[in-house]
Amino acid sequence: ASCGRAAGEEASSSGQSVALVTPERAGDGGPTDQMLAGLDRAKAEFGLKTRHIEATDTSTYESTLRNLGQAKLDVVIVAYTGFTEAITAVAPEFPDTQWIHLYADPRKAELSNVRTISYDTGAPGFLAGVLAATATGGTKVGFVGGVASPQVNADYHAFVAGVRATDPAVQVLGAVVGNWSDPVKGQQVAQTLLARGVDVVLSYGGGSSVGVVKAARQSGGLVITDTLESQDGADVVVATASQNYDVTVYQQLSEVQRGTWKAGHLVADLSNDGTALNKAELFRGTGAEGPRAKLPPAWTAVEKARRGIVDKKITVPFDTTGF
Amino acid sequence: MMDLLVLCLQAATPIWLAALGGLIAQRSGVLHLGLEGLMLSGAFTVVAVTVRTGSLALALVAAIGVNLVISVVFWLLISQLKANAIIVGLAISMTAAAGTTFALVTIFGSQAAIHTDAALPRPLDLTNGPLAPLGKLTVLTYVAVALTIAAVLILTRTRWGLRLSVCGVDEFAARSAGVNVVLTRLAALCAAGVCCALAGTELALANVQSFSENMTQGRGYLAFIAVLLGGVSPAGVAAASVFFGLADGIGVRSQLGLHGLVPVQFIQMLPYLCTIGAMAAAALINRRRGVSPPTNVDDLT
Amino acid sequence: MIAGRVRGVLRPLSVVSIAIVLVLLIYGLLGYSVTAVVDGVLAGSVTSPSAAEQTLRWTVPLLLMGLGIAVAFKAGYFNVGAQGQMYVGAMASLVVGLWGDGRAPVLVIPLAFVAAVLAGAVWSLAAGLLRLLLGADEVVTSLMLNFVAVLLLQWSTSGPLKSRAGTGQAATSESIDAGYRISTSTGVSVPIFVICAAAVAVTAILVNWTRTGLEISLVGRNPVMARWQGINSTGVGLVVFGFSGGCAGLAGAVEAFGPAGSLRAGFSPQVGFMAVVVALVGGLGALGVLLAALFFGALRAASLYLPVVTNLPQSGIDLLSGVIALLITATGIPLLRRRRRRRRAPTAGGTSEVADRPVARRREVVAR
Amino acid sequence: MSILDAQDGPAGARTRAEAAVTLDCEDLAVRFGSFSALDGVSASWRGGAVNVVVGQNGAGKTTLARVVGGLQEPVAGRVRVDEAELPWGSVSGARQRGVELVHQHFSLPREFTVAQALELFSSAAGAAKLFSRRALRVRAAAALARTGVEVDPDAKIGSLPVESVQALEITRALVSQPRVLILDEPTAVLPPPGITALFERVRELADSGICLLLVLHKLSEVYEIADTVTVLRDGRLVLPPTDPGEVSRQDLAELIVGQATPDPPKVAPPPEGAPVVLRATALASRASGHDAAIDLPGLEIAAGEIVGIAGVEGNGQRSLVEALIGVAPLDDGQVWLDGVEITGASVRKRRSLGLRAIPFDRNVEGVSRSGSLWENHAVLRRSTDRWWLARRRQRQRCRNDLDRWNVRYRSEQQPAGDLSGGNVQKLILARELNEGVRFIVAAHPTRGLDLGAATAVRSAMATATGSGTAMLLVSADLDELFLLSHRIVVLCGGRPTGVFTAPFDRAAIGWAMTAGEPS
Ligand SMILES: Nc1ncnc2c1ncn2[C@@H]1O[C@H](COP(=O)(O)OP(=O)(O)OP(=O)(O)O)[C@@H](O)[C@H]1O
Ligand SMILES: Nc1ncnc2c1ncn2[C@@H]1O[C@H](COP(=O)(O)OP(=O)(O)OP(=O)(O)O)[C@@H](O)[C@H]1O
Ligand SMILES: [Mg+2]
Ligand SMILES: [Mg+2]
Repeated sequence: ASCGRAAGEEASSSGQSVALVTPERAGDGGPTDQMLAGLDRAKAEFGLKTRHIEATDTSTYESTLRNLGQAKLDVVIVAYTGFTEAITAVAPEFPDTQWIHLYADPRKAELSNVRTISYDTGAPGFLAGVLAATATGGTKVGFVGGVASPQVNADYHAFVAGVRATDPAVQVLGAVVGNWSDPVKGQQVAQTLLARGVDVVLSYGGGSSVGVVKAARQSGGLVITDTLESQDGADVVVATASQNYDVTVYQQLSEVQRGTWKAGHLVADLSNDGTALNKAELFRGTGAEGPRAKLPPAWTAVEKARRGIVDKKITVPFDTTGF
Repeated sequence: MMDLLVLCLQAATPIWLAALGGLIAQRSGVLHLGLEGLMLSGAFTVVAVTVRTGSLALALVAAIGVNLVISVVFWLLISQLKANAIIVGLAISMTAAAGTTFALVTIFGSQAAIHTDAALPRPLDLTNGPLAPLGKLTVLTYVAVALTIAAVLILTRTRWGLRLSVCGVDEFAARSAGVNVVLTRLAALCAAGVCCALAGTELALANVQSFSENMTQGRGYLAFIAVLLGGVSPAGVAAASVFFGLADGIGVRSQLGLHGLVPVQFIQMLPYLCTIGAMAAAALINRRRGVSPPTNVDDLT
Repeated sequence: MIAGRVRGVLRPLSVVSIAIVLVLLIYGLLGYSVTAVVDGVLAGSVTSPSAAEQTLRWTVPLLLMGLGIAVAFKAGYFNVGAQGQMYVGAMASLVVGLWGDGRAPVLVIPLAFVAAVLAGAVWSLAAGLLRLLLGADEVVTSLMLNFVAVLLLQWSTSGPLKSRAGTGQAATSESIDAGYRISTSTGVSVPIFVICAAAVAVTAILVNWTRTGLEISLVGRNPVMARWQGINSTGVGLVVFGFSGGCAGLAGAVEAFGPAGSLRAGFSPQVGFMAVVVALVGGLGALGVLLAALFFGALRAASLYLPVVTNLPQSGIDLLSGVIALLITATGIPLLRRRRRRRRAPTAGGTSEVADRPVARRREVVAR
Repeated sequence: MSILDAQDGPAGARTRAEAAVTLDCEDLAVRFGSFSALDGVSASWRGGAVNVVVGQNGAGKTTLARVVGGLQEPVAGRVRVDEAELPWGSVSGARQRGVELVHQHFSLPREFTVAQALELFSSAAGAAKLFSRRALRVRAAAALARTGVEVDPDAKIGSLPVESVQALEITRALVSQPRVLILDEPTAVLPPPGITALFERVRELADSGICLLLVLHKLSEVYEIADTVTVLRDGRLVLPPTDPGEVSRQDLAELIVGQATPDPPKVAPPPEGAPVVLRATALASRASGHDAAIDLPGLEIAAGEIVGIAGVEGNGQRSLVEALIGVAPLDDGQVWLDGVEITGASVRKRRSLGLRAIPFDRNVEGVSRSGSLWENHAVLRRSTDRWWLARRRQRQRCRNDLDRWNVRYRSEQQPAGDLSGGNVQKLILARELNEGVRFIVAAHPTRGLDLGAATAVRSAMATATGSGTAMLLVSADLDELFLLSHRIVVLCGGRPTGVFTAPFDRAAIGWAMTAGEPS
């Protein structure tokens, strides 16, 4: 099998060892898969030894990072702010390891071997709101989140701001699935929204988004997801609102290779293509009638808003309170 | 209204089917905590086989076959090797979760969800009229209804049913009546395996037509709870499963309705609190009728 | 006697070996390196000080919760709500810890632990009272309270207790003042050992050396006889539910004040469930639970270490734990017993054919 | 009407000799661990006769019955019915060949209704066939009518009085037209009229050619009904099936016990001017299960006095006992123990004041079958006991008491369920008749006990009261009541219908027991 490589074989290859630690599982086409894509590209190019570790239990963060440090990995990439305490505790113990923290807050006291990268996540959500509000054939658009977490709350509020800024008459129906990997429940939640007249949905549901896409295919509707495009959703997924993690991971690793890598903080946003609302390349457009017709003007509106944000004429709200 | 009912039935069907399996097992005296795992293995097998062969019938046969094998292993462990049924049940759920994902990686190369075009037949085709939403129900919802009726008839109206039930309430009586308790449990576990294969099929093929890792997300444990909540009777189990479906449906609606008034977590708590309330109410009713609560772990160690 | 002891040790060892061989066989067939896995399991759980530290770190919650569960099971109460009880305990201790705000640790830490124990006990008694007063099945209610506690934790870590550090996008609580922590993030320290030793000792004494312990086991086995003997079953039930919830709450406080230092939504999602396995594998006795907790703690440490050194996907590693749990309670009776021994066999040793234990949750007598 | 008429149909006309069945056991051996419960038992019983098996508690009678019935797999030996060998350890195999076993500890599931239970034991073809509720009820009613048992087919087994359950056990055995019928201690739970009725039925069955095996304890019953008597001792056959006319009572007793039988207990004369230990006024309590509610104007028992309660089972005995023990609340009235009012006191309080109980069903109210002997013994808290449990001392205390009571046990750590019924009873006595005892409520204390054990129990109770303890003795055995009681109160419908003092008038008591009832 493709995955059947022995540890012994790897020891013979000379490249650096890199581990990616994510709290979410791979396979849902979401951020984790994007990071893996970047990792794979770097691996092919630089001959790295790579490993992906799923740390789905938040109480294992420290243990996992410590294990990696002890195994003398050269580079460890971790994702999301949940790792802040773990890195603070572990990174100083292993100064020879270079730690890259994606989707992190800037540190008050910087660590000499840690680079943090934050994403302006509100912007894609805002743009999705613009797209949805312009494209909708009715007066309702929807938001589906995975779990009610501060991060999802912030995305929701950005989406609502985008909708409001475009057309105050459009109403946003938002709900959470309660689970990052329950496509069946995701389908049910989306079905409820669609039955209430929603025709464009922003789905930030991780693995549950699969169900949202299915519901849209069944009942007619368009979906904006945070996942990689796939053939399966080609007829309803119009856009992906996401952080370009693959780009970041690849760039960071190439800096490590070139020796230009240094600790500190980096912001990825619309201006440097760190985040974006991307047009779905695969979109075939068999989804809802009304919205499809309005897509071209909608994309124009999105582009305008994008420039507004880059030029700081528009500020995207950041609000982690519940919705 | 009709929409809500259909949504609830859709949400309830997988739980319902698995709970019927749990009911049969519990009637024979086995607490079946492996429902979750069997549901997952059923879902995986059905999707994997349809992806590879395109044949729904073949997939269903394969899913049932796989679940029968697991059920026989369950039986061997608890009856021949005297392992603890609760631990083996939990372990089957753990192993199935890991095993299906591992198989996903090994066979399909990644952990990503696998999609299939196979769809379950939807027997009612009411394109118009107030009953139109019923057309969304798959054949397995009707199977669940039929199995419930069959279970009522078999359990209370045939000697088979009596012989099955006596194994759960009084083993000594069962043996005195010449019932082979061990083999009865094998049969019951196999029946539970088949029910779970159907439950997994409904889960994977009804709407999402895909398998993604650990997609049961605790529905098997809910099915186990439904057996207890339903007082280990077919009608009660059906009612409890529909109640869980309803809780799902109402949960989403109240999220939209109570938007911004109450933190969403408190809305999400409602189904669980309602279940506790229902259990307490059932206990009160049972107490009125003089039925004593069945609980003990004396024989666990 | 001694032969029995030896068998008592050999049996789980052989079962674990069988499970490992079985899973290794699968790995081998799929082309993974078997030696790397074996090395990884040992290196991750026992062979180095840091590995042993990891083993202990994961033993602690399993042990504390397993002890409480064992006592509840012994009394015939199937309290499966340890997960939720741990969460509310952790939240209660965290609230006290944050309230502490520079006050003397000798005041704050004990107060936090008392709060955690009380909160866990109250959460457990919610299910317990429904059971004792109304007869509502505690499996259902305690499991449902788990879900409620999960959501409460989710709400508090993304609401009132949420960390204000940074942009606050993670569902993480404020951190406890470093002065209050009872261990570093390794989760191994003298205070934690003392707490565990005390918990084992208290449980052992309660179960074996007190009249309440005797009453607990008799109420669980035969409630009617207990009533005729004047045992206050409701009182015993309250003690048992309170004790098991308190233990789980304590585990939550140890987590908050020990390795974690703050709480994150949905932390340790499997530990309540594994603690049930630990309690049952440990034979519901204090020492048995200690050994079982060490074993499953080591397994957890190993499975966290394996992905660092092998290419196995996480699911492949989980498979190993699953298969071990599957086999761990099997007794070594040969699979194929000769059903029809030769007639007039000169030697003996037969028991009745269907001597298997009833597996249902039934008391030895049905309460009247 | 003969019970078998309806079942045998034309075959009912066959003569005794033609129909007679034989049951042969050859070299049966059963072992539990290293313990031999049966050892080389060979015997042959013929149909058409009432074959009685006797033996001490733990002699192996139940084990023998279970081997024949297929519930217990022997390690060696064979069982044949009419030359056809029975498969080992298969109940269905034995039942197919016409062997039915009626257990002393009933085998009808308490959760089932009468009709369901009878259907469960039916061996007719068509187990998968649907039946209607009515058909089930009609079938059950027919079976009940044939055996003359009057119970509601829809009643739950658990709600029926013991007598009815006993009768139902026989009904369910007869439904499948047995050729070999084994009744394990069927008389133990029956009151005298019930025993008479049972023996009539047994006689009829034997006359129809069935091979009947009856396990009994009381010699008077043996001589009343037996055509052959077989004696087991310590798992061995010490008397092959023999006409009881050929063995004297004395010899039979010695064969059973293995030595001369002990003398019956000497009960001290009723105390004069002794202080009243138990006083109750205007007792009224609700019905307990299927037992009648009680309505008792007053009751006084003095130190050293034994008051017997006679009555047909179900006439308030259980309600009275439960009210005195404190496990069921009183509706009205007051109770004092040694002058201390205990009307609303908890069971624990009562026990600490010296109230002790020998419960109705030792396996339900008496012991935890899976608990060890010492735990079952230590559960009764003594005045010297503190909150901790001195295990070593408790175990020592348990061993001492068990040895003093001649309990047959291997270790104080073995589960109580391993003991034979008689030994369980002695365990309970050893626990209850101990320091601090002031008042004993004894319900059927010798039920199911063998000669020696019963005598020992009675002697112990007599000794206990001799030293100033008061006792309330509930028994279905009039001989026992006459032997021990100073006074006898007859309960009928929960009311006292007569109070008698020694010498007792059997006829008058018998009349009082049925007074107030229409028949
Ligand atoms: N399952 C068992 N395990 C161990 N010992 C047993 C078991 N069943 C019975 N025995 C023992 O075998 C012996 C014979 O028991 P059995 O029940 O046959 O006696 P019995 O003659 O029926 O006595 P009783 O007069 O009290 O009814 C007893 O000493 C009993 O303790
Ligand atoms: N209530 C019960 N539930 C389950 N098994 C029982 C029960 N009572 C008895 N047994 C079984 O029957 C075996 C023999 O015990 P039993 O009580 O019949 O002894 P016994 O000697 O026949 O009693 P007795 O002296 O009252 O006749 C026990 O070892 C046990 O396995
Ligand atoms: Mg017996
Ligand atoms: Mg007996």
